[in-house]
Amino acid sequence: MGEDNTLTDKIMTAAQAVERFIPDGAQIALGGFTVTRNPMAIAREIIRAGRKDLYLVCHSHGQAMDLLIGAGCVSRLEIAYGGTGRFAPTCIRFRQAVQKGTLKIEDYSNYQMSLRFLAGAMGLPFMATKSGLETDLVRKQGFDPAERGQGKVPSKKLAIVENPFNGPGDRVILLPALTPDVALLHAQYVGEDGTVRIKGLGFADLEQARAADRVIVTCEDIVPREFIRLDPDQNSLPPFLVDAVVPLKWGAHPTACHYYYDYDPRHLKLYGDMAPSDDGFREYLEKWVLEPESHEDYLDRIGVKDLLRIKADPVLGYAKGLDRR
Amino acid sequence: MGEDNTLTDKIMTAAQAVERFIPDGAQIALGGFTVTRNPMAIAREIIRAGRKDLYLVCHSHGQAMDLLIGAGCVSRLEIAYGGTGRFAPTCIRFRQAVQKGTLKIEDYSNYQMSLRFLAGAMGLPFMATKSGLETDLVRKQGFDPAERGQGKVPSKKLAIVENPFNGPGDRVILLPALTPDVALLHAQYVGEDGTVRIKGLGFADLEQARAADRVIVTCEDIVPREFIRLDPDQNSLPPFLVDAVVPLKWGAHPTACHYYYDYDPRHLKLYGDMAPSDDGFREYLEKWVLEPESHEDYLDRIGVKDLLRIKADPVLGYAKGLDRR
Amino acid sequence: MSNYTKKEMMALAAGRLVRNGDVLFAGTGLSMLAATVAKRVHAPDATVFFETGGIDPSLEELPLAVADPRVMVGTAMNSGLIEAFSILGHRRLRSIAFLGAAQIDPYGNINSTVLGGYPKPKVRFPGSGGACDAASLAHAVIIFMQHERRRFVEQLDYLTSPGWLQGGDSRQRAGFKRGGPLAVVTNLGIMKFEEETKRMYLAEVYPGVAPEQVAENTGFEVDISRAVVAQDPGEDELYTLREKVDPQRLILG
Amino acid sequence: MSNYTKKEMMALAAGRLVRNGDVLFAGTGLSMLAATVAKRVHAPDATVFFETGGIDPSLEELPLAVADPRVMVGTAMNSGLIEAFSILGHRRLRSIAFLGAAQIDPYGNINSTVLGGYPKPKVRFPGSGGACDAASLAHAVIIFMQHERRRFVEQLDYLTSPGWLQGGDSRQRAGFKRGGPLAVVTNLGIMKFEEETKRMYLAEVYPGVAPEQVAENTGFEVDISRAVVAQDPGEDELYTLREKVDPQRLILG
Repeated sequence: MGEDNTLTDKIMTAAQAVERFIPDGAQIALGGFTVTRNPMAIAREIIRAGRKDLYLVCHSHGQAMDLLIGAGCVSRLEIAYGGTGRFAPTCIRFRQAVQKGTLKIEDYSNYQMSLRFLAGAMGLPFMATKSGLETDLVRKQGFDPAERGQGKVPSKKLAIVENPFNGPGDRVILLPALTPDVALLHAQYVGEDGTVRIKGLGFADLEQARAADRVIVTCEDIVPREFIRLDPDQNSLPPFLVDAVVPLKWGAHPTACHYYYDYDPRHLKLYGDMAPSDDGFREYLEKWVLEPESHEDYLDRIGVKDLLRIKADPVLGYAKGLDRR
Repeated sequence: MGEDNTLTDKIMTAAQAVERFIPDGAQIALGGFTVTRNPMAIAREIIRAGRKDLYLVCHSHGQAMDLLIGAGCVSRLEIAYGGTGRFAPTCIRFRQAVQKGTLKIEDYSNYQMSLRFLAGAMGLPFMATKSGLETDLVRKQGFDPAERGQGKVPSKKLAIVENPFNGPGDRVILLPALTPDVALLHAQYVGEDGTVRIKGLGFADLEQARAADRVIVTCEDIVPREFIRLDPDQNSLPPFLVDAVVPLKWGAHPTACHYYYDYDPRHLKLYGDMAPSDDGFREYLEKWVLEPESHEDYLDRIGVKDLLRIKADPVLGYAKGLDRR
Repeated sequence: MSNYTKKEMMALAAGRLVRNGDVLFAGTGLSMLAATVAKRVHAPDATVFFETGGIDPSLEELPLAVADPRVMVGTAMNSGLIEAFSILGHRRLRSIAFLGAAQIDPYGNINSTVLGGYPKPKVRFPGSGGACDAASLAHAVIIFMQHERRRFVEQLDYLTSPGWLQGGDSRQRAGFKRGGPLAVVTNLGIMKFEEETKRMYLAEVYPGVAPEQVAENTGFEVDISRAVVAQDPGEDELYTLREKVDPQRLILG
Repeated sequence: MSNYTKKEMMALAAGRLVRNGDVLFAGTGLSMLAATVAKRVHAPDATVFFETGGIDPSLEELPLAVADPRVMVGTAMNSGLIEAFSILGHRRLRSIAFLGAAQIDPYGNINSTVLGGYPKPKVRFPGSGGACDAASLAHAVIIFMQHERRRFVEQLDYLTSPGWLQGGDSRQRAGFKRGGPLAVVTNLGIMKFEEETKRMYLAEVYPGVAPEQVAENTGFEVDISRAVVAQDPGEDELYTLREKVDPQRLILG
């Protein structure tokens, strides 16, 4: 069965995927986590396409989020964490945008955001947890009350109720489900049948994809149907939950893609040096996002030497002994 | 790291595992689903040990559940489905016990039970769904109100509340989390480090194990640490969530264990023929549970011919062309 | 005499209701046949999946239960119950669930739990399993029934799985965003539900069955005035069902 | 002059609080060092795991972030956030979380979100990440801080992660079943919390640090009367930390 499920209608370029599935104002869940499997090539395409007013919903995000915010594509953000480890303990353009007040922001914790994605994935209206009771995550609202319930903005940030299964006074936090317009993720493999396989940690990518209306997957390789279906225990998403498949080798660079390449410490450091000043950030955008005529041109600018430096050891899955200082 | 995590303290016999972790009255989550990966060898051991008043919490269960109920080990049951496909569209001793009123029973649906296990696994007090609104699953209670809140019996079967994120009138069902005393599951592999790997469908085994206080894993094979850790994407449970590991080849017989053996149609039919009458069931128990001096003796009674008949094709994972009529 | 059995007709009649691209939630028995034959005959891009978590298996041999190892082979993905029910209820998918039942009422609500009282009944059936979830969450439901008065009843002994509830817009008012039974496929014909009232009526009878036969075997009043005769199974349909789907006649009998 | 740095002392001091068999929730930086060195020196059966889902990695090279590919290698299991936080909060596990913060108050509540107002602050930090969850759900929490008056404050600008709340039994009354900060490990010493009041006091100062130095660098009143001098790092501890855990001195600097 499924012999006729092919990728024909789903394979497209990054530009086509952005054109077709990401309108201005879309609510987007970014896949990956800080320095790994960020959907970087799609993020760069979104910037080139000049998308505005995007509404990002994230747990812990780094490079793709910071680039999109810096480029002015994002007006609203629900988030738990913005940083890329030692390369930027707090994401640079994110930090500035929040401090300038140019970004509408709402803070949650990582578990809270993950539970909200999971609720969306499972078709549940909300999730109940005690994580965060008595904190300012619960007490302080970021979004304007007038915006509540409009578009994808939840009618309440959260609700505190009594647990009906326990005695009075046992309070729990209810967190509204997230159902993003689009989920973006970068995977190692997509089968010819459209099946997705992520190697290494999945983070909350699968919950995000299952919760979303549309799913765009960039991938390192398209692999034969027989390969992807030989051990289906390892697969991550079925074909019918994927709308666009964009084959893009090194598509997560400068973040890592397990078994393919490590994060690129030199490029992340370069970004860290340029991004703090408005001029530096604009120069970065010009050189690494706007000028490259294609993804291959972008990779050419990185250069073979740096690409090989971060190429993964085939057994360990990262670049053994890579200078990361 | 983890070089010192060994199985030494956890490997034991079925008898030791039952003795140590399953007292009378324990709330038990059975792994597997109808005709696959039922923890049969442990179920037979529980019967031999004469355990009473067990409280089973199940989604769709079959052979192990029916045997435990028939042997009089179970006094309370929360369940969505009792059957083994065409071998017993309704589980035989289960049906009789319910009709005689010798079993306290509460009905839920499969998703409801799975969500309750997932809530327990994630440390959440309850789950919210619309599945089941306006049905008798919601309206009719099986347990006596006087027993509510005692031991592991939930204070309420469920609660119907308004969704605080929507307008009034949007009702949802809240389902209380399950946190069983013990989860039993049968896996293909356990690593020398205690890591568990299930091949094929996991059903809700992992949610059940993560929700439980104690976890007993029977397995076909103990495999080297290097093997189980070479591709950890495939693993199912970390060592620290497992309390007892019982190596038992063919431990799920007569239910199937993917890549090892198929279900045993002849034995399931034999059970279907004997179980309906009290005498027949007693005879079955004698011959297949009480008399065998060991698990190997049980397998001897099945006989090599039948064991080979159901041995799995190494590529397909089931017995190709097996006569299942 | 027709050259096919009632079971064959039921599997094919239900299968015809499937559209290409649908996501099919199949149980054991007839529903497995209906989903599989539909995919092989006219809906190649449909996906068959199981509540146990097996998604789009190759089905080279017919599974006898939803946990049969045969639902885990050649799949796009092996997952678990949580993922399967998430797919079933996914708002962007046209998920079609095939269900069976012991009793059905005029609005397509069904009982697969007990006859008599609860919790101590006269007869105990297996219970909801995933049926209540499918009936609550799927895009649409197709129900298989033996057409007998004692099964088509005015009042269920136990409402396991919600259909159109009390008819009209009661399902929507109860809070279900979509779904409801599309058809009831019996050994006599195909029942559908009126647009407004959501009450069951006879839409098609199988060749050789009189509409009155349906009325006689239905325990509540049923409109048989609009019944047309169902199309005979085609050669290709029968060939596929018999030779490809269930060559061992495990379910066809 | 000591033959070790403050960072080394902090990592080792925190590591000493770990018991064999603990399940260690490690973040980036110092917490990664503390968890790893503890496991290698005195708690071989402890398990290091990450909120990203990597459980018990081999850590042959030091990860620089919790999503670093180095947390996915040689693991017992690669999962995701949902599974990791489930483990963190599992009632049967002694989970110890290591956290850092921008501000801390006398009851061990911490701020890693903003200085100034919210949502438009003077300074924005990365945010909770999993810190609020760890502080809410873990068996116990160990906090790393730079000991400065502006960081040890009477009143947080934003309460990201719950400690002992207002002290006494307020944490329990708020609905947390367990947890709370065990210690605050700073560049000057180790702060603990009084049994009854749950207010922070100075438990240990590092060799060469005067207790008064701690009081001067704490922005609220702190009891320094019970302070003892912490044990110098042992040769084996330093060797393991320097040669096995962070030979590239990526975090040790």
